Amino acid sequence: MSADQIIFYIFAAILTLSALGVITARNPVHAALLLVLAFFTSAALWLLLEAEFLAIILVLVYVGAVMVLFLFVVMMLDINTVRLREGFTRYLPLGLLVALVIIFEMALLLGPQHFGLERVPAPPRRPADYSNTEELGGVLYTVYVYPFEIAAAILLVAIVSAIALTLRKRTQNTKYQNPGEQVMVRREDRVRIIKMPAEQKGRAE
Amino acid sequence: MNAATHFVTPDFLPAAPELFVLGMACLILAVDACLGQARRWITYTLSQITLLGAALLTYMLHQTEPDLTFNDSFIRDAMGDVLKLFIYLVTGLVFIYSRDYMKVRELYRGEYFALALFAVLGMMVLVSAHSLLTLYLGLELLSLSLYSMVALQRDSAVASEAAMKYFVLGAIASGMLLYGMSILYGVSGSLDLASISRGAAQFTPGEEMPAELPGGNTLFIFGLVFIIIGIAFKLGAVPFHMWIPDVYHGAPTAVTLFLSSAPKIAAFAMLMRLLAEGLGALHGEWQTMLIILAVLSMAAGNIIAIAQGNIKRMLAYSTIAHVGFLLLGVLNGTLSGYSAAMFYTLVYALMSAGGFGMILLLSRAGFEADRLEDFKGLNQRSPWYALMMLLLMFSMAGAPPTVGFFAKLVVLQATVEAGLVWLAAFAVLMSVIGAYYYLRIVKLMYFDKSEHDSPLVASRDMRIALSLNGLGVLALGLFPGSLLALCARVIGVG
Amino acid sequence: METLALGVVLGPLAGAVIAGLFGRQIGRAGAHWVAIIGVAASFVLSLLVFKQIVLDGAPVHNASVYTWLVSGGIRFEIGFLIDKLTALMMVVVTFVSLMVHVYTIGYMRDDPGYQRFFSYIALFTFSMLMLVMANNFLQLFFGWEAVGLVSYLLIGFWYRRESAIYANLKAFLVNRVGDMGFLLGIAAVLLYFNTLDYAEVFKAAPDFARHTIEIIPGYAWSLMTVVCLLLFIGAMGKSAQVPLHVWLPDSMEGPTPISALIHAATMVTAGIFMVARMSPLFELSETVLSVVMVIGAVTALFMGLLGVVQNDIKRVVAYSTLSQLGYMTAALGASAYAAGIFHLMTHAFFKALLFLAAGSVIIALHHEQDIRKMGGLYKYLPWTYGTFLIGTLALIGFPGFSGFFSKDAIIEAVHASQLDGSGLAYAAVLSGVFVTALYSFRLLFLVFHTQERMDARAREHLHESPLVVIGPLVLLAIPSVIAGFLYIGPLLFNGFFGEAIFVLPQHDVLKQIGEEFHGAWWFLVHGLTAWPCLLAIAGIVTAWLCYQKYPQIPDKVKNVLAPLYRLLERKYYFDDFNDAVLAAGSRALGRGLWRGGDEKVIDGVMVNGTANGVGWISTVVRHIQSGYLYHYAFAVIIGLLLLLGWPLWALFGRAA
Amino acid sequence: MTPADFPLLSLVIWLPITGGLLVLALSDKYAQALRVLSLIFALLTFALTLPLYTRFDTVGAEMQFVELVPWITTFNIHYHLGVDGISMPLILLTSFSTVLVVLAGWRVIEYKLAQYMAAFLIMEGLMIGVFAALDAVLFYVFWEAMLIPMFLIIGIWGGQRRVYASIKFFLYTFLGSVLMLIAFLYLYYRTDSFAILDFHRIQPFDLNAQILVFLAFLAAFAVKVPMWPVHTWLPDAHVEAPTGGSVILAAIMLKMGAYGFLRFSLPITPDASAALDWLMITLSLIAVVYIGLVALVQEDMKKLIAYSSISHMGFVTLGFFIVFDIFENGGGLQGAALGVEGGLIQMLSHGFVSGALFLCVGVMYDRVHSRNISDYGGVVNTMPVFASFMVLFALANTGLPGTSGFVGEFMVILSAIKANFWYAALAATTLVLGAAYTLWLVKRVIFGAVANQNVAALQDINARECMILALLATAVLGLGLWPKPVADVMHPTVQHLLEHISQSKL
Amino acid sequence: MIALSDYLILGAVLFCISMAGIFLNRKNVIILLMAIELMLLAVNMNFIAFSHYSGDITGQIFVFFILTVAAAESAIGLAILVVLFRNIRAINVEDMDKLKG
Repeated sequence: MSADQIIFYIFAAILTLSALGVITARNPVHAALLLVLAFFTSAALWLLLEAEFLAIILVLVYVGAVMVLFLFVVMMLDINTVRLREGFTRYLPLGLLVALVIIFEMALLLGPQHFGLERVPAPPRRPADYSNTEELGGVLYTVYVYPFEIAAAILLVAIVSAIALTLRKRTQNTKYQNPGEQVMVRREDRVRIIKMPAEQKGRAE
Repeated sequence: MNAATHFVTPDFLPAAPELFVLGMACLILAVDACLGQARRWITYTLSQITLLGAALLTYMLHQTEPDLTFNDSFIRDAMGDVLKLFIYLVTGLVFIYSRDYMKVRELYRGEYFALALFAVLGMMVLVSAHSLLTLYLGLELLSLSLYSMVALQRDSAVASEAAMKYFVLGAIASGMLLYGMSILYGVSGSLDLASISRGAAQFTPGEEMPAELPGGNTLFIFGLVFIIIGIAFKLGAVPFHMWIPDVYHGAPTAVTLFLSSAPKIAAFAMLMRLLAEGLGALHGEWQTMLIILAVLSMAAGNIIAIAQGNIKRMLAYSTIAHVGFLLLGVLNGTLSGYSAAMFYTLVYALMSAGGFGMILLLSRAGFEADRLEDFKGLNQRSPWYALMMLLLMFSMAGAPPTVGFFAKLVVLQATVEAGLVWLAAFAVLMSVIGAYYYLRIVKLMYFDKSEHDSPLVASRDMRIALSLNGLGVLALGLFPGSLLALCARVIGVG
Repeated sequence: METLALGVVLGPLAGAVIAGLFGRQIGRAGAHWVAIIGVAASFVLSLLVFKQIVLDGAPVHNASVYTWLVSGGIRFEIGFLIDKLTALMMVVVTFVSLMVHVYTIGYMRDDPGYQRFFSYIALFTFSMLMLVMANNFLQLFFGWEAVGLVSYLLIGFWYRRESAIYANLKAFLVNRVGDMGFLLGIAAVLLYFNTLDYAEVFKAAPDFARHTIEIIPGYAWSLMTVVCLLLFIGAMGKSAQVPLHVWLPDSMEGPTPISALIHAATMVTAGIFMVARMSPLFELSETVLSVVMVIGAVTALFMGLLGVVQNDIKRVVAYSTLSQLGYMTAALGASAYAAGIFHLMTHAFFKALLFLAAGSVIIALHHEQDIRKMGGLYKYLPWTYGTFLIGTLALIGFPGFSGFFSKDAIIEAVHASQLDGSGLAYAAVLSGVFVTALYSFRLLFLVFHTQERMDARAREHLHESPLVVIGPLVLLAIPSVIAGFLYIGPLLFNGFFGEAIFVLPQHDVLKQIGEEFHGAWWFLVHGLTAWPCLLAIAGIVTAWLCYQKYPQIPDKVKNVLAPLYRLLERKYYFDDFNDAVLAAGSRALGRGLWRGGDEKVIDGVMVNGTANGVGWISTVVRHIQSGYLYHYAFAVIIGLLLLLGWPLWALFGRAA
Repeated sequence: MTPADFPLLSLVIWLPITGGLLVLALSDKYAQALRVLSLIFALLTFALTLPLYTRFDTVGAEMQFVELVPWITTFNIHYHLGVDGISMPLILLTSFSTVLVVLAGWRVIEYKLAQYMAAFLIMEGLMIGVFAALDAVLFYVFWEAMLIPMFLIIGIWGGQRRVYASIKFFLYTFLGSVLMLIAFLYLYYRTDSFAILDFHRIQPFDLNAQILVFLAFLAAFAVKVPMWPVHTWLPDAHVEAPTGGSVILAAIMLKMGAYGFLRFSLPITPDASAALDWLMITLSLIAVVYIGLVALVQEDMKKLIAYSSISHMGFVTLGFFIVFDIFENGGGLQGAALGVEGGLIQMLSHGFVSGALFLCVGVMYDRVHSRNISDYGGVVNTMPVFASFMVLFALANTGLPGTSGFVGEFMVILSAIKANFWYAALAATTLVLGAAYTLWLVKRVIFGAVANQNVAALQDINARECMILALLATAVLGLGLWPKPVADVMHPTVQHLLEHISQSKL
Repeated sequence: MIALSDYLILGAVLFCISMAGIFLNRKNVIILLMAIELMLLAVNMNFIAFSHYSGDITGQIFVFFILTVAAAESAIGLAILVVLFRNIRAINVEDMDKLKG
């Protein structure tokens, strides 16, 4: 059992468990954090696969941006987490069954008899001076310029729609200052002298 | 090893329409930002100009033999051009129909047009995708725009619910599609459709494993399953149809109109690119799956539609049924079958645009004409539009002399040619069930007295477009030859 | 000849059309003149034809007028066959018809439907002539149905009367039952002879004598028996033989001239004529001949019995008609076709006479027909009485009168016949004579003698009928007396009909009779001592005793033989059976098939059942669309499993 | 006269349709103009169909007045028209009935008059198209398109249960025809052509396939004829439809099913027809007897006539499908021809008679607004002229010699006995049953004393109605007294057809 | 040495977990979104594994784009979520049942 195998299995285990945690978590915040953990571990696994750039991206973009966004939303919409688990257990057996069946089917197809080492030998290690980032960058802006453009469009759409959906012009229940009026104000607008009889004691209460 | 060193600048010309639409969409965003509600018509006009310009470009670039560019990740071929032209056409109709409706609902905003144009761009990318990557990106561009368009009516609970459901299910579907793509990539070692089909060509049923492809045979089928799920979801084939009724029902009718028409053309293109071009060699494998989907779709769509009281929902189920028919054309796996399916798709897009257009015509400020009863006595209120709706409904039911009949005819012909007479018989029986609920609308329009006989108010261009739409359904029914020939030509029959 | 024949038929047709379509314009007088001229012309022409054919012995005329239809290689023609039989029938028909036309002027004087009536009877004359002059089965059927139609229209002439429109419907339907058989018979003829032309069929007939047909697989029947039976069913309908006789008594709802013309003299004898016409076929099947004879005899006796208990003057005459038709039929069965035709002719005269006389009585009593309200009329209506008496005597076959010769000939023929059932038939026809005499004289006494039972108001209006009524009576009375004496010789025994009627030698009873026949006088004298004559006398005496002398006897008899009396009164329960079983039954069946079959099973279960089923399924299935995202997701997963099954099968199933 | 290559058929198809569209464009305000215009178009069409008969060549059996233009090249579909001795008389019947229908709706229809007239004119064109089409797809297009106006006619101008009736009508017929469409597609798959005459030439054609195709056709045609047990749409449709609709339904639409049997079922699948003729004969006889009994107990005049139509159409199908038994029994082509031509003449006659009877009911309905027999009685007292017409048509309905009703039944019975005595015997029961239900109707409606004040208040028919009925009466009597000219037209075609189907395709 | 199959099975497991999550989760839409992220993660795992073992960079490119799109996707998803929350004051899956039948 070589070192990286051990590493793989450890990380794989953590990844699986955290994934399970995500879908079973009582509290969405926990779920989000577990998802972060899952991303970290898979980033580690990708490093094993010599995909350094993507591993970094995963951490930076996902953990740094997306998950923060998730947490932000979770916090913003304060959801009562009391009745979060109802019905979960009732459907758990069915869910597990289905999941296991599918896993079994997939494992049958993806298992070692197709993709074992003897069929697909592990590629040799890259030389030390190999830069995954450089290689990606090299093709990204040349060969994949067209997909890149589309990706840009997609992000634009995301921005536009995010704004279009969430931005609300606060018209009715928000107050703005109007300096002009403040300057033009006169005494009568502010104070009115009224005569009223002196109060008897004990009236105030 | 480094592709950058021997890199040649790709030929951008074939993608000119895409680039034009992209540019215009950005322009519209910018312009619209500094327009008041009063001058929103500028946005509208610009959008129409965009479509027009794209159409011109597509037409000018049109030629029979395909161009590949961007390292073969982009293809411009005859089928793609025709599909794109129809996408422009239908979207143009959508803009015309939805304008009045949006105005009275404070939805008449730049985002609507911008997002719609981005969706169009996504469709175009999808249509002319020649690698899994571009295909995926096009699909996402389309879907994301649609998700947010559905939610555009921010104060509507049902709209946002619909958007949420659409989003979640759509995400699942694209996840499945991606998974399938990853498998395909794994077994064929490439994202390029051409090389994938080369890999699939070595596919040999019977013996389990060709030499050079790890996992070979079965892995191809394995990936195929997920790919088909992705396609089926986009088309809305049972059992991946669940989003359609809710989304069509919940979304603002103008958006439903858009959802139900143009994207179906794109979905057909996706089907063609993946199944016909990419995995055509696996035809024997996916035929069975498509049969399952087709049978389920036709049955569920037609039967459930009967019970609907909301016409948007009813048309949603009828969409599902139509998808079943569309698949009939494809599953033969022959060029004539593909062209039949293409014809069906284009015709369906037109009919559906017209159908929802009628709902928009009947809707007024604060009143959604989406209950069946709202069509009562239309013949008294406006015989002309009653006639248009009649044509559309009979066309959807597949009754001559409307074009809907020929659409059904050609796909059934493909089915019979495939030796699946039983399937054809099943299909027509289902279409009889379907005829019932289309008839019900005609019955409401012609046989019943109207509840509110306020005259129909609509802008002139809408009236003209709608009439042309209805008459077109009839005219195409009388002379379907040219369109059929066109489909046959671009698919490359004969 | 051609033109002559055409003239004969077209005369009445023209009259009918003009009187029918332009009745309003030409008025009443116009109508009856048109009709009468038409019929008179055709009578004269018929006489000419008769002279040429019979007296000058011109060749038989057989030619087609026009081709009705050519199909399946068969030419369906409309044409005339005029031989002696036809000529005789033409004369009889046109003569009686003419009489009736004239008589009608008086009888229908103040009826609103005057023109309509004339158009009808003229039309009837036309149809009857088409029938008798036909030279092929098709045209025969044409006339056959046409006379049926006119009788339908005329029975229902007074369409306001419920009883009348009931009677005409009944008459039409019963006739249709007969026609069904008739049509099938024609079809059978066509099937084997591949032509409908008399001449060709008769020529080919002997070749088929031995031919058999399997209607029910495994049972070979003689073709001729089948064909003739079917044809005879038709005859039974038209000529009101048991059990298809039920329509005739009811048909008396029609105006009396109709009863005389159609339901006594001519139409009802169409069956007799047809069988005689078809003699070349009937001769080939002894079975059918026996059937015909027995049915005829039965009708003759039992319908006569019914006459005894009737109280409506016309119905009594009607039942006598039935019984006389029975005699004719019996004669046919005995192969004594000539005798049948002979009796047909004499009967036409005296029965028409009787009806018209009865009609005259009815006029005098202002359309009162119940004999219990009559009596002692002879002093008011002398002419009518005289003619009626003549008719009655002729009817009962009183020696010397026409009926005597024809009926005795028939009885002799039946007696001489060797066929199965001839004994039974002989007994029946013989006893029939007594019965005939009984009811005829019962009628005579009750109407003209006995004390007057009509009410006072009716009495003072009593007076003899006008000339247009009396004239025909007299003109009909003459042949009623002498026709028999004159024609028995030539008609029966001198081979008058020649090749028109074909009789196998072994059947030729008339030939046997003819051997000891030495002229009419001899026949008359010989007849005086024969059974029939004595029975007739006996009948008269009985009638005199029961109704003139001791009127209380009948009631006694009635009480003694109550069941028998009821049986007669209910007319052997034929009508009750038809109404309760056939009519009601078919209606019930129809209603059952409609409500049960059409509405419940086909519509309820199959059609709407399916529709509702689909609707129900849809309302149920739509709940799959639960609205919950996780169900949708689950559907996707199910779909995934569904499709994933496929590659697994590819992996293992294919390998295995 | 028209030159040989003149597109006469196209003209008579498209002229009324154009007329219909023109009328549709006209507003209901100009009611009188509408009526006149419609009448002009109907008459013009009728006039133009006459040359079809006068210039018809009765020698050859091949199609005449043929027009052949490519329509949909990708599927080798042509705009292919032509008539033979079978279809030509039916076309005349169509144009003739349309004239009557337009006249019949003259004063009666007020609501949406334009749409009413347009519907009938358009339908006329489509129906003529059905009879003239020689290309399966073209045929199908006309066949189906025709349902739409009929659906609207029943639904818009119909009676109380019109919605049920119209939808039932549409779905019933639609269900039948779609299966026929499958058959077409299969045959196209066999021949690579949609030309009906090419279908006829499929050789060899194994029995199972033939039977399936035959059943598919049966589904379409049996519903249209209609044959038991798929007849239940007809009574509803007839009862609810306005008079004109009933007339067209009875006079022409029912004929299309029978026409289909001759044009498709028999020649394309002769062996299947021979194998299944027992079924067809049984159904036909059931129609004659069962339906006859059902008609006996109807309380609604239109329903009664509707059922009698079914019963009479039973004769048509009987006449068509006894041919094989006749072949077996050595009756030969000649014997079979009698039955087929009998069926054809029965079709024409039924077109006139049932049409006339429905018009008569319409005449009464317009005055009393009831179709129940019980609401009538003694109509003759107040409407003598009408009554005489009604009685005439009733008698024609009972198949009285001298009227058209007799000819067909007579011929069919004569040839049925060639097949089997009992076929003829059962068919002949119609003499009694037909007379029973028809004349009982007459007795209850026409004869008798005046039943109620409605009847007492009746006005006799006016000149227009009288003209309509007189036209029909002449047709009925003419065909009854001298059917030869009509039958002669059919001989060559029928002969050719029978020769064709007497050869096995196995 | 780690076999390709190990990575693939890991991906499969993740994939199934995410699907199970979507199916099991009846309360919180946010967790649905997270499950979708998991699904994409599984896919990415596959791509990278394949690309590594076939020594072909394209897979990684694809992953790069998937990540981009996923980011955009979650942004839109959350935006819709916010809109939904504003409308129905809840993000429980079971409260999204206005549209059904």
